[in-house]
Amino acid sequence: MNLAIVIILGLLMLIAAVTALYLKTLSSAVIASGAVSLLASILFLLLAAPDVAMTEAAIGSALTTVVFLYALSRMRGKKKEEPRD
Amino acid sequence: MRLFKARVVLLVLALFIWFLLTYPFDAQELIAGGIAALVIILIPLPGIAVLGEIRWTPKALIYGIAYLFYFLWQLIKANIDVAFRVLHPRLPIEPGIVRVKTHLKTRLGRFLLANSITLTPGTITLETDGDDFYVHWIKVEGIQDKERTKKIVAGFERFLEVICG
Amino acid sequence: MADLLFNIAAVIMMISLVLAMVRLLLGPTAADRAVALDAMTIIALSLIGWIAFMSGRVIYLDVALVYGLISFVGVVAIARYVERGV
Amino acid sequence: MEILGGIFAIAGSIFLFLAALGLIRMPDLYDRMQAGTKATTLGTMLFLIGLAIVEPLWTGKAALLILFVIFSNPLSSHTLARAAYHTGVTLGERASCDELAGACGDEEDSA
Repeated sequence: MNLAIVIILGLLMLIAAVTALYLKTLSSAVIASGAVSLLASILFLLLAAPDVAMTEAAIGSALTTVVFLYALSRMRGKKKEEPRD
Repeated sequence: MRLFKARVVLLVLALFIWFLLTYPFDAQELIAGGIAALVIILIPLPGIAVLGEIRWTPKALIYGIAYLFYFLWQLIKANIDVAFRVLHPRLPIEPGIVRVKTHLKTRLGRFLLANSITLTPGTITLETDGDDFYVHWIKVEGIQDKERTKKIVAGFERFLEVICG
Repeated sequence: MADLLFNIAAVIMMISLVLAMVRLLLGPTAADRAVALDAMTIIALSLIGWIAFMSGRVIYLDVALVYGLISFVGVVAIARYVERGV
Repeated sequence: MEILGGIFAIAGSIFLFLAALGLIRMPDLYDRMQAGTKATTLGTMLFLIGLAIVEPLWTGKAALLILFVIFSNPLSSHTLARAAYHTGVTLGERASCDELAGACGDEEDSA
């Protein structure tokens, strides 16, 4: 039972990671990587490591997403300004 | 006065959350939580005045409890509705965005109303603009503006007017 | 008896996690993917509750609490980015 | 008592399943959001109530989780819907009226 769930979660995580690599739009890729960290967090919990799972949830799901999106918005701002020059 | 009221409400809220967080609690945990809550309400927090919009009268309390039960009933109805629409082979939906008017004036009342609309059968609050709420409705019924307003917001407004009018 | 019922519930939740994942893969726009991620988060909250029940440790529910708070911030950040940039 | 909790848990997981099915089946973004918000909220509530019935000492944390979900789930879906609308995600083919577009100055096409 537990083993089957671990295997399914691992497969889903792989699929999400590969999706994050191949998606064209960058914001979608960030969302897919958020899904990777969600599944990783559940996996850590199934492996009986609640502290690691909590850290993964906090850093992987919120901090990484916000930092990536902040960087993306900065890039987008630059691109908009360039044609004017 | 309003700020004082807001602080008292925040204190009750903080103590309630602490009580839930340490549910099988003992005396020293409760004392520590009480001290922490007292320190927290002394800090000048931005936007705290919203909480002061709750009324304190006994009537408001009774209406608050009634609102809770009405909300739960609407939530269950909404879910049966969603289940019916999802499982129906031909997806009986006809979505549209409609405008409804509210006459709640306070920010807290509008926040609660928007949240309640989102969790009731077939509607999601999309955008607010002054007194108007723009609501995505999964099956638009009722042509007249008044009819729609009655169907979507009137049930909650009846309670919310008393609680934080 | 309760164990069996909870295990059945966990299997159904795993199926729904897979379905939400399919929407995350297909979704034509970024907003669709964000909706799927939101739904996956809520399903994961329940799954964490099941793990806590099976291992019998209440500390696991704290992970669900942290996750519920944090992922809300993440989804709001995504929405703000989609609208006009953080 | 344990069986009652299990039944609550299964009912909750069925609602979660319906939400995921709605995510797949619904034709456009806003309808997906309808299924994804409502059904997941009640599903999580029912599952956690079942958990609290089976393990009475966990009631406090389960109640706190339910509160979080009730307050944060509609908010995040509201933010997402507004963002999607302003970036130009349109309603599906079945849509009948769009008064927000009318108010924005395009044209009044409500029935």
